[in-house]
Amino acid sequence: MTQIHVTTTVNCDEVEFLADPRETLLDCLRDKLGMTGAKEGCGTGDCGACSVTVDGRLVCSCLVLGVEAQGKTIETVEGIADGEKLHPLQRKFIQHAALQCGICTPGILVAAKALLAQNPDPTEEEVRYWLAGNLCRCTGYDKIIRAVLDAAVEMREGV
Amino acid sequence: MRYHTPATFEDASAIAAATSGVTRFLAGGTDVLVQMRADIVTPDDLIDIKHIPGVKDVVLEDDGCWRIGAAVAGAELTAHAGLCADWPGVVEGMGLVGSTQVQGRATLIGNLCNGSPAADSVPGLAAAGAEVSVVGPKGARQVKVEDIPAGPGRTTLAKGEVIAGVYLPPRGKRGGDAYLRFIPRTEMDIAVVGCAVNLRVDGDKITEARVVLGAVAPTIVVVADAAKALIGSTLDAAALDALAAAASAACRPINDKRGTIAFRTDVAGVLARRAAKIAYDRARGAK
Amino acid sequence: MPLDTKTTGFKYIGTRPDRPDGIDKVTGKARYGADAYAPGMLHGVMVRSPHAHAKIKNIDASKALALKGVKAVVTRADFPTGLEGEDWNIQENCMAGEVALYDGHAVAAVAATSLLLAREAAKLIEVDYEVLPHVTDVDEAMKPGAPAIRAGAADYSVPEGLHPNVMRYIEYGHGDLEAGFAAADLVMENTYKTEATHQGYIEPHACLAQLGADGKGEMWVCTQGHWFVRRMSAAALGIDVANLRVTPSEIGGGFGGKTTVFIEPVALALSRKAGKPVKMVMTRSEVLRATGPTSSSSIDVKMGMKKDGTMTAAKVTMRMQGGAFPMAPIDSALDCAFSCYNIPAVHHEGYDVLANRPKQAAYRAPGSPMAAFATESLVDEMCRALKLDPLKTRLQNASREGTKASFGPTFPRIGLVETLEAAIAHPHYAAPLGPNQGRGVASGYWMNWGGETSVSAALGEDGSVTVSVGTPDIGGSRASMALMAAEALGIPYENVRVNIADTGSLGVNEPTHGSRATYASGLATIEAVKQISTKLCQRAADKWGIPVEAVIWEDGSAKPSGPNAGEFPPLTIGELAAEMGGTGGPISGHFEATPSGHGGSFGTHIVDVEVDPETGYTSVLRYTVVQDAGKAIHPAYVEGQFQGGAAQGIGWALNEEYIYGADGRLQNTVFLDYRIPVASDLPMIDTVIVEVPNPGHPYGVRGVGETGITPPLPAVANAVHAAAGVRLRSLPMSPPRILAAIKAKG
Amino acid sequence: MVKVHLWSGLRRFTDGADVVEVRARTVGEMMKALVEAHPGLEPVIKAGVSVSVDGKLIARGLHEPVTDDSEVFLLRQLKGG
Repeated sequence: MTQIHVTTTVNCDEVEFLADPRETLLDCLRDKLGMTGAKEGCGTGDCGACSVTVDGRLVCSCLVLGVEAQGKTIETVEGIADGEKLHPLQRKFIQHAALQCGICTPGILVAAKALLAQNPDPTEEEVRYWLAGNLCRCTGYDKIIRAVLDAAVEMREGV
Repeated sequence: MRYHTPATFEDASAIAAATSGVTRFLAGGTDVLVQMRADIVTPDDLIDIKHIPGVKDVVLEDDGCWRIGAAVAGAELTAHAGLCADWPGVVEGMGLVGSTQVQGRATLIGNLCNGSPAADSVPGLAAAGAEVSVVGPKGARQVKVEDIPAGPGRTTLAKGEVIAGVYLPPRGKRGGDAYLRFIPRTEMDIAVVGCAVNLRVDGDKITEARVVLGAVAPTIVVVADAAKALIGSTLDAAALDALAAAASAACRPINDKRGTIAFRTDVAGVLARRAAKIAYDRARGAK
Repeated sequence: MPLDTKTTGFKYIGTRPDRPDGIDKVTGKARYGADAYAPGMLHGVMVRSPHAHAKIKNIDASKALALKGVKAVVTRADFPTGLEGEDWNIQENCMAGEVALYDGHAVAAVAATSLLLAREAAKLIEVDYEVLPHVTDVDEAMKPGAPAIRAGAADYSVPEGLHPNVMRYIEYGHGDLEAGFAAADLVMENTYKTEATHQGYIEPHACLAQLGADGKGEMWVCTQGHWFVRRMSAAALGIDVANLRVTPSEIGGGFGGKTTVFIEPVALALSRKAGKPVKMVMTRSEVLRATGPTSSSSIDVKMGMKKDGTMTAAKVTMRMQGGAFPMAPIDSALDCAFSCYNIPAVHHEGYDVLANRPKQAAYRAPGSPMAAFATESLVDEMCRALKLDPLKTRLQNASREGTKASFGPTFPRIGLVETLEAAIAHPHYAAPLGPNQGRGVASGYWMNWGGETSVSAALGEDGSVTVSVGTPDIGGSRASMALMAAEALGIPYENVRVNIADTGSLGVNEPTHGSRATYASGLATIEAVKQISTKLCQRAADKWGIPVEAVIWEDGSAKPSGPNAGEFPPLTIGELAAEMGGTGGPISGHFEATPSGHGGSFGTHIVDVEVDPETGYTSVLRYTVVQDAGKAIHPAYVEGQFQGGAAQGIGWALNEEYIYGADGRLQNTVFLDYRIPVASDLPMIDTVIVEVPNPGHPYGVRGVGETGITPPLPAVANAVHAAAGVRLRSLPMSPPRILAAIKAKG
Repeated sequence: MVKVHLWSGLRRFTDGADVVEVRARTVGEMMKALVEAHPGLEPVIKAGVSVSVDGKLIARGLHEPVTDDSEVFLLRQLKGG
């Protein structure tokens, strides 16, 4: 197979990898760059566990080819915290017990961060619809929604 | 699999025309990648059209026409205030496709070319009277949206033909459109029934109408009788009854994992009523 | 086993500290099943049957093996023969022998240097099938003429004359049934059906396996129980359990579905043949087609009730298919069917039936939700007919301490009455409803479990403590263990580190299943750390030169106590630990048992729905869970269990189902069509934690994980009836079914 | 004698009796005595049963005491999720 050389920026670092054009961005992040924070729950864009942003736009990395990442800017769950300092969403998720098994958590954090970037004061309904593509089977979503709304308050108040 | 990034639609078309294997055009990829993953299709040539200039444009032409590029994602349409003001039904149809994440990638033309009778954006486009520009080995042509689907998973496009853009006609005065679909959840489903209504009013009276159903036949259905039921009426109870009856009568659905014949037939009428009311209110509220 | 019990005056129990693994799980660092890599690793891919039932005539792997980079192909011929009972069932399910028994049944597997190559190679393996007649519905599978899936495999319990697909038959009860029905003012009888559902964990099964020609192996795997994985895999491959070391990864949900093996023995077999580590990760459609969904069921229930609501007699017959293998959960389904009520005469009958579907696995309170759907729907129908309040009628008949349970024994202290009283008093129960809205209630039960448990605790040189448990943490159990250890030792929560130990580090542990982790591993943790404090008291006594009987452990310190103890300043755990090397050596504690004092947990749910009369669409408007936790160690994670169970139950009630085509193939193999609830489908889920301490646990813990999925099925059905005036006796209550019922009513 | 309650399906192995009496001081002795008195029960017990003694479910504790006054039920072994 002919592999294609890809140069891209992931969480502020420039990285390079060789990708078979059949491989998804998720495959490349996990298997070539060792960034296993994004998870594959379905491979068909139905569960959101592989959520990342590409040039600021929220996508499922299982529905993007690795070769499409050329020249793009990608952010993953590994880039949410500022070094050792957790992002408010991360702190609120722990505080509210918004994760049980934790497999959907990376994708939900990436998606929630994208939501708050464009809508700092969402309603409960807006959070629920924005996150409808992020399946969670453990929590019934209650504590997730509360954690996102609480993080939004903290981020608005700039605490 | 070979991956191509042509710089023009003519080049894209030439690659597709020249190969003897399976080709797929890649825009948002939300169908193509799923099919690749499920081993339904493994293309020999994958032609990424996103490097072609203009594919991300949403432009209001001088004549009032909207031109939408082949790689404009759903989220970009939803964020476009001017387009939403003119064609809210078209935008809400596209906006219902998949999750927030899918909206970041999925495109109108991808939704159309996937050939699903349940594609949420297609009834709205057809109701609006939209056309697409097709580039192929024999040159370019304009085609009505409703003439593209040929049956589940099939289109009328010839080998080597690729769609470069969508054209929505000028909205004009006192027009309104709406799209509703039925799914058993609130999100993340394929339409069991979809219905788009586009109409124009003069005062309270409907002067023009188009009604298009999705997911009730092998392709979308433009229901002329349903439009007739609306034209000349003030959307009174009799008109709504006639509309619902015409919509239900136009259904040729199947029993499948997503719904039954009886259910689809009933709900087509229900959605037609509801969508017509929204479109009517929008038209009367419009400038 | 005498337990030092304590039910009040806690310092740490009942607080809500951050979970110890929280940071790893919000930063993407936590390593799950598919996150492991090994040098020289190959990728394994399964070849699966496209037929519901087919004889495997020949398998030709030559084209696959001819590809450069393909290192091994295994079929059933690579596994030992001669297994019996459940060992054989598991081996047969992991890799078909002579016959593929369901759509998706594994028939071969290939390992190659890349995943893309392995997938390509799998497509080149040619399998010659002779398609056989199939059956997927439980009632059809029992009819004369249905294809016999494994003739002659029925056990001792099956009476003559039944279809050979009936594997087991159960019958039991007590009291005079006829007299009970005769004494009733109203007798009602109905048939209910539930479709199979899937646990729907978001993490597909994954493992990284290495097995040498010498029979020594290692495995990294996402599982609820790595000792189970070790035993089942070793049996399937004919190797000694001690030679296989299994390390559990973090686990992305299980709900019972990860208490058995599917790919693990196959990955080991590929590794043995290729001489390299092999990683296997299922796709979502493999998970749905070929892991362990629930049984589907068909249930007859008959009940007698007096005008005042007194239940006089009840009878249930359950038919369940558990796939092409025995062990559908008829037993627990029947035991739970009438467990909420004190009924003088009850009778139970159950049929365990084969069908051409995947081998069912446990799913959260296996069997109980189906039984509750039938019995709690019928109770609601009878309350409607007699114009009785459904919660008060339940309370009037509720099981309590001393009641002879429907399944035989006498109930010890249980908390159903308390949950019903709390539900009746809850503002939700009296809140107003709008048009097309309705309210439903239902109760449910799960008996919970103790199971084999082994825990070690070791004191560090600074006074901190490491606890090693064998129950994987699926929903915050590390936090619960740390709280119990902190409470028992009187040291800060942060000074306890809880690890999930591999199979080489502890005695046998059953999985995190049966709602047992916080109960059983918690009990063992408390006992293990108490051994540490006992030893520390001895060290302090030696130092002070007083008898150990004169030393007590309090607030993390040894203190002299009693008339002859003398006056010494307390010695803290840190001071004693710093010196332990010179005062007698390392200090640790260990406890193992199969604790049997697990207390059952009852719950009562209230739900409001709105049904669109034109489309049959049901939206859930408000939901309240009331459940007995015995004692909530970390209340936030107890609430989480309640909410998660309710959400899964709502999905089961409304939209989740296995849909088989006429060809016997599963039609909905992706999350798009296997419709689990999404965030916008649900309201906030209110919780009320009732605490009726379990005398069988030092701090009163009852398992809480499973009960919560039991009431939602009937509660939603009862609410739909209240909202739309139609009774749905088949699940799921999808919009086409509800609309058809509304139309039929006219 | 300890009175052991069986589920009805086992009657065929006990000459129709739902309750059988055996001499035993522990659960282990009771199981042994049951099989001696009713050999047909052996495969059932071997396949795995639970015993409820005074409302407490004993899965595998053969040393657990039973007395003539104990309420003893033989139950099918259950498995959770």
